[in-house]
Amino acid sequence: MNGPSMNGSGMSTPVLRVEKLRKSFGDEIVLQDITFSVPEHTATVFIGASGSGKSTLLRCINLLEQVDDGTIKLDGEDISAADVNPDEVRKKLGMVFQAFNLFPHMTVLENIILAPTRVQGIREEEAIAEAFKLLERFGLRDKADQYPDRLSGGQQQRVAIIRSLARNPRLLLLDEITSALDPVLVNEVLSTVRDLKGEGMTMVLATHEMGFAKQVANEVCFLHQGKILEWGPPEVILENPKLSETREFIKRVHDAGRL
Amino acid sequence: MNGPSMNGSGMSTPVLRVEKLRKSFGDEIVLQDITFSVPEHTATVFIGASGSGKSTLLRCINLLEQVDDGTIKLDGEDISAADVNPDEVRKKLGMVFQAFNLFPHMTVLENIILAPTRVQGIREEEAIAEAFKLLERFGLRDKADQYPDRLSGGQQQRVAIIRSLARNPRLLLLDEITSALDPVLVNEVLSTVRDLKGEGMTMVLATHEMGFAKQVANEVCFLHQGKILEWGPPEVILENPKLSETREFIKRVHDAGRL
Amino acid sequence: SSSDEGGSASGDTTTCSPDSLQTVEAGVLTIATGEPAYYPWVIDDAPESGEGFEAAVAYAVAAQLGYDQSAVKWVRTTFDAAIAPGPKTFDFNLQQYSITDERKQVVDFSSPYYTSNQAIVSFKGSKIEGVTTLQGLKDAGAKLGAAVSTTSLDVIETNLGLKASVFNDNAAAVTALKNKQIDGLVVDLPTAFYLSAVEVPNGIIVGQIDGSDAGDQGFGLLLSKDNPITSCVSQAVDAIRDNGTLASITAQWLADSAGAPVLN
Amino acid sequence: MSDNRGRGTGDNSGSAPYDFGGAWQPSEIEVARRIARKKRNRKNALIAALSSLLVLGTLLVVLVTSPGWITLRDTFFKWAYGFEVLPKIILGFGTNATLTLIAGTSVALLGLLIALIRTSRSPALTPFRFLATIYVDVFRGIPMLLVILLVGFGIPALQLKGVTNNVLILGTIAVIITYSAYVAEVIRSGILTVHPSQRAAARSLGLSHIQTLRHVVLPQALKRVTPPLLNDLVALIKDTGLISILGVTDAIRAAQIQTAKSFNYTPYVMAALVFLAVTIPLTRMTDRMLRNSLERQNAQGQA
Amino acid sequence: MSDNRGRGTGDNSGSAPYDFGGAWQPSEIEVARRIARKKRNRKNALIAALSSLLVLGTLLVVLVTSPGWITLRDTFFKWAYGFEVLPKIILGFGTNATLTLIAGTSVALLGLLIALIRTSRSPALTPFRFLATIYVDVFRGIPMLLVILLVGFGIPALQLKGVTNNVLILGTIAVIITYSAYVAEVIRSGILTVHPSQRAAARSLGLSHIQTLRHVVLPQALKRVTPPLLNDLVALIKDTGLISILGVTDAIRAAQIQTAKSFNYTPYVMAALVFLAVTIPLTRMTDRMLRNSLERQNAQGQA
Ligand SMILES: Nc1ncnc2c1ncn2[C@@H]1O[C@H](COP(=O)(O)OP(=O)(O)OP(=O)(O)O)[C@@H](O)[C@H]1O
Ligand SMILES: Nc1ncnc2c1ncn2[C@@H]1O[C@H](COP(=O)(O)OP(=O)(O)OP(=O)(O)O)[C@@H](O)[C@H]1O
Ligand SMILES: [Mg+2]
Ligand SMILES: [Mg+2]
Repeated sequence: MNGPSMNGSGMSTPVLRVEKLRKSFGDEIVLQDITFSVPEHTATVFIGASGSGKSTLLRCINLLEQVDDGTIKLDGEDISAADVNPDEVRKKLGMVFQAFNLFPHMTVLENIILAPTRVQGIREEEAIAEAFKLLERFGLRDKADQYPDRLSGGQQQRVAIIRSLARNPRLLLLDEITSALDPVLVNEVLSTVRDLKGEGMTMVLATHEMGFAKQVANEVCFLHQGKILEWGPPEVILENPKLSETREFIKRVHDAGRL
Repeated sequence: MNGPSMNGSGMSTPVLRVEKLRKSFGDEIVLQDITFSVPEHTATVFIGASGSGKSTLLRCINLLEQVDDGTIKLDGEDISAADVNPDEVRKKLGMVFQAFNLFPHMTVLENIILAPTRVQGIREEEAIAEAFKLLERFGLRDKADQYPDRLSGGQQQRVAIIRSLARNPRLLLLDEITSALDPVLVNEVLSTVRDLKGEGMTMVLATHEMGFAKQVANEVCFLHQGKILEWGPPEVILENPKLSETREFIKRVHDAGRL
Repeated sequence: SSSDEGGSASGDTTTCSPDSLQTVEAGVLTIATGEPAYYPWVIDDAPESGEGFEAAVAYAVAAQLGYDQSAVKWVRTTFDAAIAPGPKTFDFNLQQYSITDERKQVVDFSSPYYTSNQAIVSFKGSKIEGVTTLQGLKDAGAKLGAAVSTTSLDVIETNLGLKASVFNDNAAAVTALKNKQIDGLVVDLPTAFYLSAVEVPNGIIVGQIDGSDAGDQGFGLLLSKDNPITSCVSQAVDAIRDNGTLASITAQWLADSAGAPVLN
Repeated sequence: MSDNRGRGTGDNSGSAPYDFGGAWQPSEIEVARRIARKKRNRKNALIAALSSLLVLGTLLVVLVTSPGWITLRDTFFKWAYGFEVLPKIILGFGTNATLTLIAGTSVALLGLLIALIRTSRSPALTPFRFLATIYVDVFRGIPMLLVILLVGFGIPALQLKGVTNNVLILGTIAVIITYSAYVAEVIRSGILTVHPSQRAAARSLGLSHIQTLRHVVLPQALKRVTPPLLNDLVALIKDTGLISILGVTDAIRAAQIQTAKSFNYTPYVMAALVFLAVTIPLTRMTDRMLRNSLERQNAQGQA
Repeated sequence: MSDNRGRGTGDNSGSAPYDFGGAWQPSEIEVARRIARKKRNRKNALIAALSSLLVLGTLLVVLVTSPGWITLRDTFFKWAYGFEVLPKIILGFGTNATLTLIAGTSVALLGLLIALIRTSRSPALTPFRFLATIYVDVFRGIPMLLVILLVGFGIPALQLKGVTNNVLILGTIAVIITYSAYVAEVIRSGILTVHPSQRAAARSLGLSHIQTLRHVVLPQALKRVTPPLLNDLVALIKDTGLISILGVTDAIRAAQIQTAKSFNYTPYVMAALVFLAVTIPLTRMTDRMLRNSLERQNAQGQA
């Protein structure tokens, strides 16, 4: 079994290739036998119950957690190898955290321009101009000089998204970026993500938002107790899943009024 | 104008009565002319865009913020008066925060039993037994001895909900309790809240979840730029709103795939 | 006021002259004392004036070695700096250093320039007023104090067998005495005269402690270990003792020890 | 910019009086509430103030009417004498000030370095971490006096070529050695309080380890430990005087010399006043900065 | 409980080998990776260790071969003499230990009280806040020596009836006064780092102000400032000796007395060793507890 996105053969190297990944915390095995690929210009969406390991998977890809086993390849290069410099890897990765993780001692603007000016070496004025464009787009122009603590939950999440977008990464990892947003903004973010995909961005997302999965995903993976139980195009997984676990999950999602 | 839930006259004293409430931070007016009532055994749901002031309103009711003007009455008693003891008031109020605010130095179990044992004076064994019942119900039994930081986002939110439920408050304030939950759990929480209502609990909720609003609310209030623009039964507000702002908001929510 | 002619007759001055002595600063005799220097050892904390017992002794020794008054330079040191290993900033140091064999392993001493008993200072109405014997002090359960880095401390513990309260300096000890936190203060006899007369209200000298000079060999000039000039300095002290200069300096600056009763 | 120009442009949209149709007037209820609140606060504050005044006043009266008050006053607070010796003490304070400036900077840098080593997690740094731990344990645990003696007297005793035996330099080094151990621990505690998720976020943005420390961890860490750092700075100002055992005269030593002469403690009091004249404004300033920055950052202030 | 009994019950469901069909074996790739990682870490650690050893070794050689080494050794490290005086120093250390225990507890309580007053926000407490600020500023800023002199010599000088002139008691009070100012600031900084949302959550649960402090704020605050608190404890152990100016003999004074007799500094070194014998185990223990509790609490450890 080759896992998601490896059904076709002879394709060019995927941007991300995860193989037999395993991660445990103490006795608890959180991820097991995770194998999938993300070809260029596609989005892979992970769905699954709370605690199924979605955030942990994204953290592993970002090298924030050391895996117990398996390999992670970025553009064919094994980034889980022992001699890899995580800083170099992370320059190619963008990540938005489920808990935002904004820097409380910096204003919104400072949060956004930190990476562009320090990591990519963009001139400050340019970075600021770019930041204001994004702030404008997400309706936060007048919050530029506020500290994160003074923003509403949705506003904080939007700042976190802007912060990761400001870096033009090779692969974007998005962990439930819509969870604190109101539905209107979900739409806004959704279209932003769609735009990004249109521009050729490659993405891995974890979400509880089935609508989101349906509209953005090239492939949906259903994570259940640390394993990828089923995967395929969104139409199939979300509407016609094979396994009873997936069906059950999807059914309850529908019952909850989502999609 | 009497505001939501004051259309009928001669009713018995509502549990909560907010009148002409106003709150600003510095120059920014966050809430204005907020007037509404929550009769016993009912749920009032606030919807509105991010930053419209939902969390601030709940914080004001909980006396965590000092209002600039207006009155808040709990069971007819003016709790916004200068000589009120907030501790006494809060004993009657339960609150779940949008950002969970779990105590990081306590295990899940300790988080849950803190208030019952310290505030209500319940014996520890009893409180623990009660806590385990709730943990069981929310599928967190095996996380009882974990620290919050080790839980997934959804697990943390569930703990926060359990923590507030463990107190049997007179009025429950719930601030986007479902935002970090997966759809399956949204259902679970939804039914819990419905159960609570069935048991006679009075509630004020802020949510982005229209399905939630529809199923639980006796009355839905649409908050727009710090004002209650429109209110009424969920069928009306969610399906047949009068004002264009409300219509616009609801439409975009539908577009976002929610409800 | 120091004697200038007295010692120049001594035959040793040929080898012990400013030209041949390896002093810290060539041609200059650098003498150290404490800061502040106390009455009656130095008057008004101004050793340059030559007033006060130790100031006078210093100039007498200098003269004996062939340094005139202008070739004497005074520096101040702390107790710790005086006894520290390594190079010293002075040729000799005098601030009532008692000579002991133990100390001689670390520094050089000249032969002694003064020997005195230790004495107990107290105040009228204290519980040791009128005590006439050492046993009497013990019986009274006297609480005695002394300044650290003096041999008075030893005297309390060895000669009297009492536990001493140790203070940084005499100022602190006197304050404790005034507060009646201690019953008596042990110092060398000259200091005792001064303290009882000037600093302690209703001060008295209970008595000298008999034999308290036996443990040590009096006050000596302190020099760094194996200092080549030690013998010359010692000879100079011996010379001024032999020619009577020391006796006249003592008579001029120190009260007669006979004024205090001896406790046996 | 005049009032008129601003109108109608987006820039002005935050200005409350314009947006909400005329300046807002608090309702009667609110006015009454504010008055009641102010009244109660004032009343409580008054009670607190009076009770403190009463206690302090009683103490003062007991003090002044006690049989020994005159003696005490003459021993500790003989102002005429105090002002006489003040110049000498201020001169001595020059030593404290100079040493504090020099030692302070070095202590900050060395302490920071040690704290960073101790909070590092790379297994490769284990030996350094081990050494840093020993360093802190040892130099914090032994009396500074001994360090000063060892460095100030011991090093010259070695008679090494090319090594200074200037007591000021050696004494300063001794002070730096001891205080960097203290400061390292303070900074370390600050670093430990920054939640790991902050590092995770910074590293994910591509910031290197050093950049993460510089821009994310340390700014938060140092702000949190400002009060204990100030503690150490104030203690440093005073403790630089310990090198007076090497023969340097600082403010306290100057006072001690005077006291030893006069058997009067007023010089110490004058020295204390000189220290306070420097440390209190310093403390107040830092405190205000800290409070402002906390207030700007943290919402939910009043709970 | 035997193995068999556990099978099949819900209790056992967390045990990985059972759930996942046989014990898991790391793949070849993982094994290679672990070896490579270990190798690299070991190599780097070795380099670090060697370079530190080299530096320390060089220093040691320079020290031992220097012309003055014998003098220095005989002055500071004459072990035979050191052991001779050790009993006296240990006797003196009894004073430090006793005073630390007594003063330490009082300092903790008083420091906590002052920190709570200073971090309170109620307008009614303004006068107390003001007094607390003055207290900290003054007693932290003036040399402890003076406080000890004022209390230890000043109070007896007042000749008040019923007031002790026992130097031990008065000295302890002086130590408490000074150190509580320091400790108050440390605790305050800890309290300030607890995010206001934690208070908000606790108050919302119905906890009173005191309960919030006791169960939510202080446990977090104190843990965060453990290293600087330990700093102060270690400093306290040493500084209790300052009351020796009142005539009490502590470990350092005992050493000083011996040094004054023999003109040899080894007693100071012995005193330092006695201090270290107490402070290092204390520090190591606290550090381990702190690390454990942080590790248990914080996820995302390695970023
Ligand atoms: N540092 C840690 N130590 C121990 N257990 C952990 C740690 N981090 C995560 N876990 C556990 O791993 C499991 C997976 O967590 P993860 O955050 O990946 O879930 P998730 O799929 O993102 O859930 P959610 O949708 O609720 O965010 C959870 O049961 C969690 O308790
Ligand atoms: N302490 C504060 N200082 C300044 N502004 C604040 C503060 N708290 C909240 N605000 C502002 O008040 C407005 C309302 O915030 P609030 O958190 O009530 O919104 P919300 O409706 O809950 O939004 P969301 O759905 O995103 O949680 C926001 O614009 C926010 O920036
Ligand atoms: Mg997650
Ligand atoms: Mg909100």
